[in-house]
Amino acid sequence: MISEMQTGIQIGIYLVMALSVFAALAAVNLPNIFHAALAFIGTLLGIAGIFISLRADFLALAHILIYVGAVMTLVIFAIMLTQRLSDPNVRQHNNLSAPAFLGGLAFLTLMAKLIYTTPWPVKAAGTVPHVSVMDLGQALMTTYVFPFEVISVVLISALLGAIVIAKKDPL
Amino acid sequence: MIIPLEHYLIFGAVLFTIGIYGILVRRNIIGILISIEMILNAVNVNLVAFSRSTSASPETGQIFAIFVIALAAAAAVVGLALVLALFRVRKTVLTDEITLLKW
Amino acid sequence: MDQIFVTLKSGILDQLGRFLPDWALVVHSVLISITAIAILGPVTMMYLTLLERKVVGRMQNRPGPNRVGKWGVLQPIADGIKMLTKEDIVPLRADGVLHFLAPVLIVMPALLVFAVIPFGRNMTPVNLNIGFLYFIAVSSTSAIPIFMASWGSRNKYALLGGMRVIAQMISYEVPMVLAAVPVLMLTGSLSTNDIVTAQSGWGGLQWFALTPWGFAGFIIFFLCGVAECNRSPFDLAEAESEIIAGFHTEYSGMKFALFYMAEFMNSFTVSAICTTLFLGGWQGPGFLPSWLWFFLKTYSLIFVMIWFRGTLPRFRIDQLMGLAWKLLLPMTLANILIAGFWHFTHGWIKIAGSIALVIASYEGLVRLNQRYTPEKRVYTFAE
Amino acid sequence: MQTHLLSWITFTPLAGALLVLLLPKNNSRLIKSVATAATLLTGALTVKALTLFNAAEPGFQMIEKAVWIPQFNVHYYLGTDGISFPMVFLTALISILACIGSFGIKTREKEYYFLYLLLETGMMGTFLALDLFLFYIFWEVVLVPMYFLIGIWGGPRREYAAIKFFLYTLTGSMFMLLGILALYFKSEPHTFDWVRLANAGFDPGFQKIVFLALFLGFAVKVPCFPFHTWLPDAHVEAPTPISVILAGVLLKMGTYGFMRFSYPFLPDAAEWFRPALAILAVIGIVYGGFVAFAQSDFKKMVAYSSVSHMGFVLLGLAAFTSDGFNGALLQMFNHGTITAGLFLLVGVLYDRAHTRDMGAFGGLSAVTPVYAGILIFFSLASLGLPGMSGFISEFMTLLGSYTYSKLFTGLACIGIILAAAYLLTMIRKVLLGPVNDKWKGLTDINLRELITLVPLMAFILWIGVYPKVILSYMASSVQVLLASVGGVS
Amino acid sequence: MIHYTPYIPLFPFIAFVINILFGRYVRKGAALISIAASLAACAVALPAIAYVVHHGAYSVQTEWLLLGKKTLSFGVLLDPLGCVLLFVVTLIGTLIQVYSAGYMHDDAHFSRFFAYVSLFMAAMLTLVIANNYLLFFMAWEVMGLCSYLLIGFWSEKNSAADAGRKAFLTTRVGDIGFFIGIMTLFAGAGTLNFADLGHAAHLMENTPLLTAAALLIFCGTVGKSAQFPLHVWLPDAMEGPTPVSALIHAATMVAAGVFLIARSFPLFEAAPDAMQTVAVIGTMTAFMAAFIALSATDIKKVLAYSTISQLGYMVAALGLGGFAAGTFHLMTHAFFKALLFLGAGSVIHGCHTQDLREMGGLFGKMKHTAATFVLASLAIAGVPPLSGFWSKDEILAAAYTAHNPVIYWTLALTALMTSFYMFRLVFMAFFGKPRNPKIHAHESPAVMTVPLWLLAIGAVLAGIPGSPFMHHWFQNFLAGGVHAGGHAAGHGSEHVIIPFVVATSLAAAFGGIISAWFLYLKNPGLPAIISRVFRPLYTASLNKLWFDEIYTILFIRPFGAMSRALYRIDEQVIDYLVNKTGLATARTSRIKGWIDKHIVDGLVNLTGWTVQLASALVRLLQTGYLQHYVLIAFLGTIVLFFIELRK
Repeated sequence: MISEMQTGIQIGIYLVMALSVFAALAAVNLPNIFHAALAFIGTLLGIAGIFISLRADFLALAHILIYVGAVMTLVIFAIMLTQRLSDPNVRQHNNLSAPAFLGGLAFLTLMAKLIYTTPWPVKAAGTVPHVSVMDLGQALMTTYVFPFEVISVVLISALLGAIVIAKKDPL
Repeated sequence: MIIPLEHYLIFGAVLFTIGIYGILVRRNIIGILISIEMILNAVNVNLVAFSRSTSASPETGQIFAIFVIALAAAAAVVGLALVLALFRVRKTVLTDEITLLKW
Repeated sequence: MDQIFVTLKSGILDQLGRFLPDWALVVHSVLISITAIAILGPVTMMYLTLLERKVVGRMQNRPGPNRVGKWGVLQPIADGIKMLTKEDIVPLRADGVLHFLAPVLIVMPALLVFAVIPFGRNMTPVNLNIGFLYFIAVSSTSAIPIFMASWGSRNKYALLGGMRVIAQMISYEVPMVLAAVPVLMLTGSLSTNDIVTAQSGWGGLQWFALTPWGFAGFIIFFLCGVAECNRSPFDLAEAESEIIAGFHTEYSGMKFALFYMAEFMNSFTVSAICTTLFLGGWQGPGFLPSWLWFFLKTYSLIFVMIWFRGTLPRFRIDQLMGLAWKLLLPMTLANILIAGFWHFTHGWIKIAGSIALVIASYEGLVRLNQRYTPEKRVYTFAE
Repeated sequence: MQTHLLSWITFTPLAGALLVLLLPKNNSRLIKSVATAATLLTGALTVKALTLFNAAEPGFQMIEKAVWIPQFNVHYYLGTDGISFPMVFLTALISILACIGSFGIKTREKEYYFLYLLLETGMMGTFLALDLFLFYIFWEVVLVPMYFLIGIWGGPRREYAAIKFFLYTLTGSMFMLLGILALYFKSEPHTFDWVRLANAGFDPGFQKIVFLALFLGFAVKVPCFPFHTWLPDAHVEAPTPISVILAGVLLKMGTYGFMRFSYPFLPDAAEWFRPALAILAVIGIVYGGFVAFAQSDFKKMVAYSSVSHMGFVLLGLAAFTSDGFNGALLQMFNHGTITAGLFLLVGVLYDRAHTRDMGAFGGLSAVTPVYAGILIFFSLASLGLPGMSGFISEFMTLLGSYTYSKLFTGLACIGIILAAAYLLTMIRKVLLGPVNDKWKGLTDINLRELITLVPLMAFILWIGVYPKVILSYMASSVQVLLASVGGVS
Repeated sequence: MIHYTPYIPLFPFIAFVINILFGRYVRKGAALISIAASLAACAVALPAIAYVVHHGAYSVQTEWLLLGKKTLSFGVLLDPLGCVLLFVVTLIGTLIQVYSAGYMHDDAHFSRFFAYVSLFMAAMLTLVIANNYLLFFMAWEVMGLCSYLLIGFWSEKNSAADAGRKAFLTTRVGDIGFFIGIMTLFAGAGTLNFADLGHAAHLMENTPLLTAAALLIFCGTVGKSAQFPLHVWLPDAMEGPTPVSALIHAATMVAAGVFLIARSFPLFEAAPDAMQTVAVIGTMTAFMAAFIALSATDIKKVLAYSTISQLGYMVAALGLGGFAAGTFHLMTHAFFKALLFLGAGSVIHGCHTQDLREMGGLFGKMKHTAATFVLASLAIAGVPPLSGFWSKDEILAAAYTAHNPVIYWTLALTALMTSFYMFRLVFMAFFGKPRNPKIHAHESPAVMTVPLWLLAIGAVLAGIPGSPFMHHWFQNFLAGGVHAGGHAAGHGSEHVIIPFVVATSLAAAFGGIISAWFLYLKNPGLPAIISRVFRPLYTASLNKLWFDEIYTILFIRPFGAMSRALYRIDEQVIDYLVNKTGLATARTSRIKGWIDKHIVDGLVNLTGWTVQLASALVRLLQTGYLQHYVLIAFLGTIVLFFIELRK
């Protein structure tokens, strides 16, 4: 029973990965920026699925909450504000596609080589304990409390900065 | 670990490369921004995967991912604000049309 | 009686277990829950429309639908048939894919949320240990389909409506989450089950809404919920008189029905979560089954929503935003502190102090928000 | 007692200057108040120092010494004695009054007050520094703000005047720097320290050369007869408060330099150069008086009168007697107060009439009686009317020089008559005679201007009636100076 | 009471402060304040004088200034000589102020006038009681200031403003001499106290320094007392209000010069050459001024020259060794000259003109004025037993006993001229027929006439203390004072009547009166004929011996020319050099500029071009497109990776 389940889940994961990559490709290649953003949402959801597969439930949901619920909403908002509806589709890509593609391919090859040649100190399945929300909270409030605070300050200042920048009449 | 670590890493690498590609080829700044987010997500995948498989303290990777998400949100906010401000001035969001500093 | 649905499900699974492999049984268990929810959702939606029309009708001194079936009970079915048979109009310049996908996708989050709602004792479809977060995360995605709808329609009213929805949803999400934070703090869990269990004292009446901070949180959460599902008086996004129904201007027939369904299901889920968080969920004196308690509370809240609609005029957009950012948000922040105060004090100080603090912070915020209004002129001689 | 009071006095204006830089450009009220507060604070600190000052102590007091540039044996070395303290006090006083007098300046106030306060720091430092290197730095710090203050806020020929002032002074200070460096390299071990140099005992030939070099530096500032032509231009073109500072404080830096450095370091050369000094002094007195008489420009007349009056200081310095030195020092102080007052008065008139041509006025005593009274007061003080401070110092310098040379004293007395002549002529032209209808509408002096003048009048009268007060502060230090050059007491 | 002596000047000074600062508020009260202050000063001074009369001189001092090891003290010395002045100043000052309250009544600057007068009183009183030269000099100068201010009181008139300046400057010239004299004395004797003068004279005995000091101090007198050659300012000073002329330029301030000689008498006695000079100058002045007065037509100018002449008399007396005679004449002269001026003021007040040729027959219209004026004229002419007779007689006696016939006869002739021009004035103004019908003269108010009568009493009686009737009490009193001052001289026994002198004196007095009567009342046409006959003399007299013109040519014009020339030197020589130096520097810098531009800059530019060339190539990479840069960076990263992996 376990093996069938596992196989099913493995297939599901690869499927999700494939879909994510597909959506990502769509996100960079679709001529309509709005569609691209939606495709990217697909990628994000896929990544959330990957997270779940890595038993990082909390992270997955936080990911969705922040990326899909907030960041992408903002992005789409910005698209709406900056894109002229009646415009015919302007060219969305520059003429760097070929070098970029070749460079990317080279990079990917390189990465694949690295990934497969590096001996990863992988621990045996099941020996890595499950990370509960409680654990995360504990770690955030103890070991990582200082970065946590710094991140908070960064966020606040980023928000204020964004308001100042985007305001119509300067403060 | 239901599937091997390397597959996750490859997945991350692919996303990363696609992100880089997006940055390189997109004319629209918002598109570039999306691509950047994609890169950050690729990194997140790697972080979580490592935390799940190799790390001695498994929560570290997740917490780093959380930080990355928070910073990505901040970056997106500021970036989009800049885009809006820019659009208001230049009426365009295409990188090669923003030539204010070029002679 | 209390466990009637649970027993039913395990019975079905027992029957199936005779000839199915183990892994298929798991799948079937899930499938049964999904089926139940999938039935529950549309039915809830259908009868909520009827309920709304009836209640509003009564409030407006008219009987409401009463032609199809006794008291109009068949009216939703008739409406459904009408919807299904209506012509599906797609504007010429519309973005076809988006226009098509939007109504489909919008139902998804609404339905997904049902997964973590504890309908009764042992009746939570999926007992996630981060259930509340799940609720928030999933419901936040419902903004995307609305965007798609408004963008895909190629209609400026639709676009405006979409923008309004997004602004409203993002704004109200913040106080909504923060209003729930005291509950999460005091229960120490994100699981909806745990939250319900935490309110089991006093014979099932120790609801969080009965504490000062819980009361404040309840009110705020409920208001935000109403706003989240774009219901009156927060229904600017689909205000017919202003922007011709907003993002679903260009929709008709079944697609329109799907939007409607999502909206009503959202009303239901918000009320349900509200019940879970503050009104003790399915907890209640034992003379009624737990799921009945749950539905009773949920429908009472839905009734209040309908009541709002029948009573209150629409907000102006700046008032709407102002309410969220200037009153609700600070109030929830204060509320978090008050909950802390409640938790760490004892005796009468705990009760009296918390009540005083709630009232004081509310008063203070209201004062701060008051605009300067010049004194009314008195025309001594002109009269 | 290590209070760092002198450092506070020196650098409080600088702090004020920096604060002014931080203020918004348009808030002129704020800028003015901050600048005035800085000068007032400096004044308060100076008064505090006055209470701590021990008049009986002949040497330096309130010394602050710290190593600054050890490679060159340079010290941060501040201290005051009976010679420098009256100058510090004068600087503080004039700075406050001129700052209040500056309120009339309407353009680029922020820069103005910044430079103004910087200038005050320079002046304070010049009078307080006991390390030659430090002294030179402060000396030059005075120069630069002055250049800008004249060059930017001055009258129609301001560029010319500013550049002239700058070149003159810079040429002088170049020679001075050479002298300082000569002293430094001649001393063993190499030092800029006042005490060491004063006890070094250089050989007479060397002394003469160095004295000449320092003389050129100081004489330009005094200004001594052939080097004086920058003064009328600078004074006339500078805005009123800056003329006040120029005449009130800056000129004193030259004679102070003689008293502080040339004489104690180079006593033999001082003795040798004595006749030359006296001759230049007398030429300055008479020449300045005559030229002042020839002026029709009010301000220029006052400027030349400065040449004449500073001649008395030099004459007193050439006397090598206790009376002469005391008188010279007192004359420095008195000239500071009196001429400052006269320049302020010229400014008052110029602000209203926009001309300084004395011939254009007439009968103002009927139109602006209070102004007339005050102008007459200051003129009388300037021409040495007994009962006012100018008389005391002139009397003392002449008494001192009398024992040195009756001829020079007699000639210098011509200067007194000349002073009476040109000042009375000025009064005659400006205040007396029939009222010129053109000036019928002139308003009398206002309260702010009165505030700037009344303290000066108080000092003039006080010292004139009871000079012992200020002389008691100077006497012991002057005695030391006198002993160092071997003069008769 | 005597211990309050130092505070005597304080009263007028307070009045001055009040009047000058609050004049706007006290208005006409200013007169009251000043007069009250003078009365207070009187009240303190008279007992003090009484004390000195009975107990001898009084002195007190306090340290003022430290000059090296020597100290200067300020203090009070009230000896008989000072008493005389104190008496005169307080009394006459008070009376004149009362008179001024009437005379100045309508003036716009009423309070300022009284402020100045009070300041003058304060200075004069300080001078009188000063115990050393420095304090004396200070008060002296302040007096000069007051004189200046009061002469220029009506400064709207150009002539008044000029006269004030002239007065101040002219006296200043004398003062500088005085100032140097003080220094000489201080350098020679180390003291400035009057009390130590005998000692000082002894120290410097037979040195040229002593004579120099004495002569330099005399310079002060020459300036202040309007002696030849610095007398020119006094006639012009008549531009001031008449009470001022009376107080300052007749009775008190100008007399201070004489007082100075009297104060310095021990010094002069030790320097016979100086004495001789003083006598000659005094005599010359007396004669010259009288000569000019003969032809003056302005009533105040006549009186002014008369004053100069009388001051010359006093100075001559002192120069001849007649210490008491000079001082005596000073006192009597103060009374009758003040009276004359006040009378003249009353006349001017009454008929609004100063020109004698327009007056005439005023006796009937201004009885009080005329009566007192005639009394005063008799006094000055030397008619016994009025005060002038006694003092003038003393002076002639002094000249006689000095065995100096030239001086004696000159002075006698002067006396004749004095009585002549005085009665010329009296007859022209008060007798005969009115010459100008437009003038409607009227008597002055009581506030003016009462002081006239009081002064007239003084003019009549002031000579008595020095007359044989009182056994020359005055002279003895003074001599005692000199003794008390530490000076050894015995003048007390010399006061005997010399009949020859009395006869000369009487002849001069009556001769003058009669000839004036004859010429101006009996035969009014005769003066014109005489003036035509003695044309050169008349012209000389009329033009005041051309002093002003000579001074203009000799001093004022060269002075102006000199100052202009020096200014030109300043502008055209020194500044020329400076500017040329600047220009030369600029020229040389142009050469350097060429070098800079073509050689140094050439190298620099070469470098620049090289860089430009290189950058032109590199610039091709700088497309300005963001993504080009990113691509390059990305490819670079890949390359680096490759390199790293190859290792």
